[in-house]
Amino acid sequence: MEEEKRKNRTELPKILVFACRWCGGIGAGRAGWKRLEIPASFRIIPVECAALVEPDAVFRALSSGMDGVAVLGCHVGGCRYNEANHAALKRLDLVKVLLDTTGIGGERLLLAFGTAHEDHQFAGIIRRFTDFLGKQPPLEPWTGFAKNADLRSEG
Amino acid sequence: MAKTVVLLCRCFGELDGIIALDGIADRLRAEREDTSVYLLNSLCMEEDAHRIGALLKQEGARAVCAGLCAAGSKREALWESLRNAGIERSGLFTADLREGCAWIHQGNPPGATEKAKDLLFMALAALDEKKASADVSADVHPECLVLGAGPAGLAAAVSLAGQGIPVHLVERAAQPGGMLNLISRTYPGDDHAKTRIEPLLREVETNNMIAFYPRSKVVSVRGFAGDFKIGIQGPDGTLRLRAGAVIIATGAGVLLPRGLYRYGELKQVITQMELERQWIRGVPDDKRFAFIQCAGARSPERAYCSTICCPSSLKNAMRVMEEIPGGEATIFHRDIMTPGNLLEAYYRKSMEKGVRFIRFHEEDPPEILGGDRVEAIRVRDAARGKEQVLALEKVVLSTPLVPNMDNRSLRELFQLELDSHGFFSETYPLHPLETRVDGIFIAGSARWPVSSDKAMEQGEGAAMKALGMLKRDRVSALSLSRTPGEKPGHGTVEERTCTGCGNCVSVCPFLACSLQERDGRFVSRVNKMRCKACGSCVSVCPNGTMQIPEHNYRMVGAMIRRAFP
Amino acid sequence: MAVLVVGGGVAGILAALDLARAGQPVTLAERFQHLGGQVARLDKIYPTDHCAFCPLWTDIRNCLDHPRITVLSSATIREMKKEGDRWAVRILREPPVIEERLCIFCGRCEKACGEGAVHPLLDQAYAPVYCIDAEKCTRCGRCEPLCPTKAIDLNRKTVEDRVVVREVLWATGFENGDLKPLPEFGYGTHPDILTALEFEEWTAESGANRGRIVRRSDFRVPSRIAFIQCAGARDSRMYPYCSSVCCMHALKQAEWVKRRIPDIDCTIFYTDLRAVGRDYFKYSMKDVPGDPIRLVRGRPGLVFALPGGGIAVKYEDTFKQERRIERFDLVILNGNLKPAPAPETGMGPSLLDGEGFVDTAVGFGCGFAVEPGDIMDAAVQAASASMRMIGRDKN
Amino acid sequence: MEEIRNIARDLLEKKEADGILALREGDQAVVEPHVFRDPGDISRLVTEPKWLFAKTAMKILRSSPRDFRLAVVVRGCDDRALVELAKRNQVAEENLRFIGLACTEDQAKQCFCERPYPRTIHGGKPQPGISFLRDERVRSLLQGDSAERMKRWAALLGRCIKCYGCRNACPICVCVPCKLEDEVWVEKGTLPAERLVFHLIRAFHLSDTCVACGACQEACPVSIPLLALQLAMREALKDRYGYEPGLDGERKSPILKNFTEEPEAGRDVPDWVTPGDTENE
Repeated sequence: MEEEKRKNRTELPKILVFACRWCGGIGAGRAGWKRLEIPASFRIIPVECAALVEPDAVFRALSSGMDGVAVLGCHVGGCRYNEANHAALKRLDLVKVLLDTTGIGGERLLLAFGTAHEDHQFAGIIRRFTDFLGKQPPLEPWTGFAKNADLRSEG
Repeated sequence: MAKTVVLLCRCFGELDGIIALDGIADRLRAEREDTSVYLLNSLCMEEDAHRIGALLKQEGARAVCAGLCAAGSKREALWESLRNAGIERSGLFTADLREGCAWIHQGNPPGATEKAKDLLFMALAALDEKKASADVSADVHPECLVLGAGPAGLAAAVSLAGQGIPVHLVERAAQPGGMLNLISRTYPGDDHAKTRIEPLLREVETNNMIAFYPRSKVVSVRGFAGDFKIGIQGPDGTLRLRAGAVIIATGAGVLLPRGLYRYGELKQVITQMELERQWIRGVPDDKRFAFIQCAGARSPERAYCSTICCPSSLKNAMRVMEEIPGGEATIFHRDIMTPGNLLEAYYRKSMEKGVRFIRFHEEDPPEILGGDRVEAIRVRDAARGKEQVLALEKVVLSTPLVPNMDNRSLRELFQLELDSHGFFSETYPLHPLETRVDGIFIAGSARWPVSSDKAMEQGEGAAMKALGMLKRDRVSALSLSRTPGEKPGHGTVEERTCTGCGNCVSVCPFLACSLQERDGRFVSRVNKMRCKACGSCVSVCPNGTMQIPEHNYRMVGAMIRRAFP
Repeated sequence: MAVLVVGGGVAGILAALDLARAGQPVTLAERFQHLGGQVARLDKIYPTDHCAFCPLWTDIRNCLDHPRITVLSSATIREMKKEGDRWAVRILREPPVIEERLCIFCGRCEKACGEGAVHPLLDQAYAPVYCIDAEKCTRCGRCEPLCPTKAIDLNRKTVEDRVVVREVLWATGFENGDLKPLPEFGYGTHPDILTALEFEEWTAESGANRGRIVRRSDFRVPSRIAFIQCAGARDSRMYPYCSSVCCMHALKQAEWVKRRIPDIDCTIFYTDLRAVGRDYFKYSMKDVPGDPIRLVRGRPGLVFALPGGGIAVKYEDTFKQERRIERFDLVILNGNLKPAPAPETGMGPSLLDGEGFVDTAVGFGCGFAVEPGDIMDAAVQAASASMRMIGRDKN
Repeated sequence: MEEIRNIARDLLEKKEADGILALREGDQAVVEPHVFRDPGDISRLVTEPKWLFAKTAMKILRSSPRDFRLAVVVRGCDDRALVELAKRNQVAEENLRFIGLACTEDQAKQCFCERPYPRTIHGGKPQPGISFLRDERVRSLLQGDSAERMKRWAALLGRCIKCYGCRNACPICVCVPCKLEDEVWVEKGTLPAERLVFHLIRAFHLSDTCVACGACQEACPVSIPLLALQLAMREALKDRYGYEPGLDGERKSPILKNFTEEPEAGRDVPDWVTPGDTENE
């Protein structure tokens, strides 16, 4: 069943990226200047700092049809806001635990810390994340309304 | 609802063949009646500014959604046109169509077009919810408070006074001068400490711009950059001062190496400071000196190099060679820390003068021999690998500078940051004299151990930074942002719904949030002057009471919903 | 009346900003086309381990936007004359062939150019612009008509500006000294013997190798890297002074090598490990992925390429008192920094002291031009120097 | 039970408390929560069945004068809940007196309670805690093949009828308005609820506050094992930071602090630069 799903999924996995304006945001632009080819299936929401990403927004995204969420922040030590990114990292790590518990898989939330200049790394992680999510089963039963099938399956 | 105008930049045909802009424009027009869409050849040239400005005026636009190139590219023209049309910066939302879309998806035009469409709809959705945070501003009080009248503090006070800024110079001791009162000479100039300090002291006495408060300390701090209200407790009661900026130059203490190298047991084992006092009284009568570096520094409990000990040992060793007939000086060190040109030259000079250097390992430090008095020292020379014993009369321990006791209380008062050793720490290497609180600057050994010369340099530097703050006529919350040219806004609380849980207070990296009691319950308040809009508070607020209007949760929700329709 | 800041590196930028914020009009003259100086070329800075340019970028932006600052880029000082209490300065500017204001970085010119003369101005700068390499350019004019914004003008004339200023602040910074005079380091004899700044650019995240650690000779990942400190510095034959940044620089580079490829083993040959700043000592003891960085006290006496590939380093470990020869794949020479020559000024040679540093008794200066130091020192000096400048005018 | 009554009685007699919040055996053997003010009534004070007073205590204190001192008969979870509420400034600790009551073995078993007794015990014998991982039903929900687990949870949460019982029963949930009522986060008018958002947001908001009282689970009309989610996160907090909610009123939640203030053992920060990443182009 999962196998079929995996096989007959045609479109690329949908990825939402929260990019800190100091690193991820600029990194994306630099990737463009270097004309790096990246799968066209991610959307960026620029944020002032990784700390501004609400965990609820991650759930919201997964629930409204994204296959994965990536949060890009600055290297530890490089945060412009007195290490606000530390606390963000801890919070989102706990989100991973929750996702793991419910079987969604914490890997669907990607935390990556870097700098604006690592544009090739930016392209790299987006590519790798896309490949990884491509191998994962899609998340239908979790999005939107419950299907009666699921209700019956538990009994 | 506010009239929104969509501006799409063709970027001189850069997007042609990858993103079908015309199709997207039609979709936009079809789905949203209230928006009018314009395709333009460019948005970044000067001549565009007027054209767009006129366009927005005639449309009566209140908000603009622009599809153009990545952030950090040329935006001046667009901003100018917005200004002409009387639209706030917060009324602009941009979608990165060139770098973030066309150029990274060149191989996949349909995908790129799809993405461009989504990005634009996301931007529009966000724009509908985007709000502007209310700015607050206050007059700058053009006076400066300088804490500590050591070399750094004095230099700062004098140079500010020279610029016509009234200075309140607060000193814990009865006399100004700080560490310079305790030492005899300064390196690398080898000039008398007195000659260095006296002009400054004279200035403090004569210049009526400087008010000197001896035996005083800070007891209360309120306010923000541009207008601090500070309570000073002196011998004759407390008084309240107002200052636009604060310079903290309280210096550092000196470690007493109890139990190290038999200090305190043998009276011939003294510290660098005791030797300095000796020089002030006159030439010491011992002949053979040993200087032991890193006594209590670069060790597990004090894992830092105190910077000044090596040069001051060189200084005193050379004086021994010069001024004491038949004097001998040996420096036992782990590394000689004389970076730069002046100090390195100083190091060479000392070698020419005949000062001996013996390197030892951290593992086997030199051992002092002798029963009731110092007779000799046994050391394993790390460079030659053989043990040797030197006869001598005096042992001088180079002990590190250690953070002042009152750094902690000052930290509490000014809500500053201390580093792992207890010194005041800066925000970023590029701004070494600035703290995480705007308008409060650090200089001298309170920041990090430095020589008196460097301390004065830092004092002047801090004075310059303070001057930059005090020369403003007004200070406003959004002008204190760390983001050039843009308005990141600041945290805003809906007091009605705040539960007062205090999450924001404990998470805020700038201590901008605080709890206040309102009719029996607590509510959070944001000091807008401190807030830098990092958003930590937003993401820990349990019920979304704390928001940054420029980036509120409704925007995020709307964008997420539009991301993949 | 305006003051002139010579040099648009960290020191220059910060000094200009400080002066302007205190109400003082400033003219900022930069030798190259871009602001940022040497820091803009660095990949990471210590001790934050974060990228060098992001924080600098903020200040460059503020500098360019500030109403009281006029920036003259790609400008050289021709002559300076003292006229009473002020300086008359002749400044020559070669306006870039591609005008920054107009270039939209579309890359049409780059594609068109057969000689590869067109390239992005600075890899780390944003917003990015193209520039034309004067040596390579054959002035064929193929790119000119292609530019959509008419930014390219192949026959731009040099402009001469005459500015009259009250004071001059020297922030001319440092440059890479040539190590050829010291044959024992074998610099130039083998592609895998390079200086620290070359290595920084070679392995930069945004550079040609996008952060991969490879040898210059065969693009293979090295297994052993040697960092040789005080190469040229603290050496009476070349630079008697200590460059004071090299130790931390080497530690930083070694750490980043480890962070990228943990099983490369790094050896630092040092004389004194001068980690004196805040938390620098801790930084020097930081633990890294893989084996720890090996610190050897001793100055290698000879570095030579081995016929079978690789480079031999002959040194004496002065702690173990043993002479050894080891084989390395990459050798990074550290410490050949010298103050960039201050242009001939009419101030006469007296401006510079014997070692080529600006004598602060004669003129105002900050940054490496005055004293070797890292970004923090430069920033402090910038602030204090600008204070002294405006101080002198008031009284 | 008797010792509890005695303590309650002389708290009132010695005027150390103005009221005792506990269960009262009313007429026709109805058991109801009640604030005893008169030592005479104490004879009607009962301790069973298990009852959570935290929120009630909070409401009473809010509606009564500032200096009102309330003594509460607390079990382990209730005690911890009050600590957490005090941490979040919902109750003032100086207004509270605790009369500790340890749960019986069965009760502890019933809610997989790891600490079935309050900080100070006045009544009952402290029973050993029971690790929830002993129960294989819970284990099957937390461990094993993720795809399987995903199915199970999908089905379990799919039963949700969005009655908000879990939220209302929770002794910690105090926010008004609640994010779960905001259509930005949770779609309105959909039944069953958007399970992922509804339940994960709820679970996460309590991640560093949950005292594992199991009230949400008891309140759930379609019996979703909500406690399991919370227990997983409690475990994570415990083994990463050695933090357990409700034990120490002084210690703030570790996820509100950065590394310098609250270091995390053996946690290295993910870089974009993954070691050995020599990806070409």
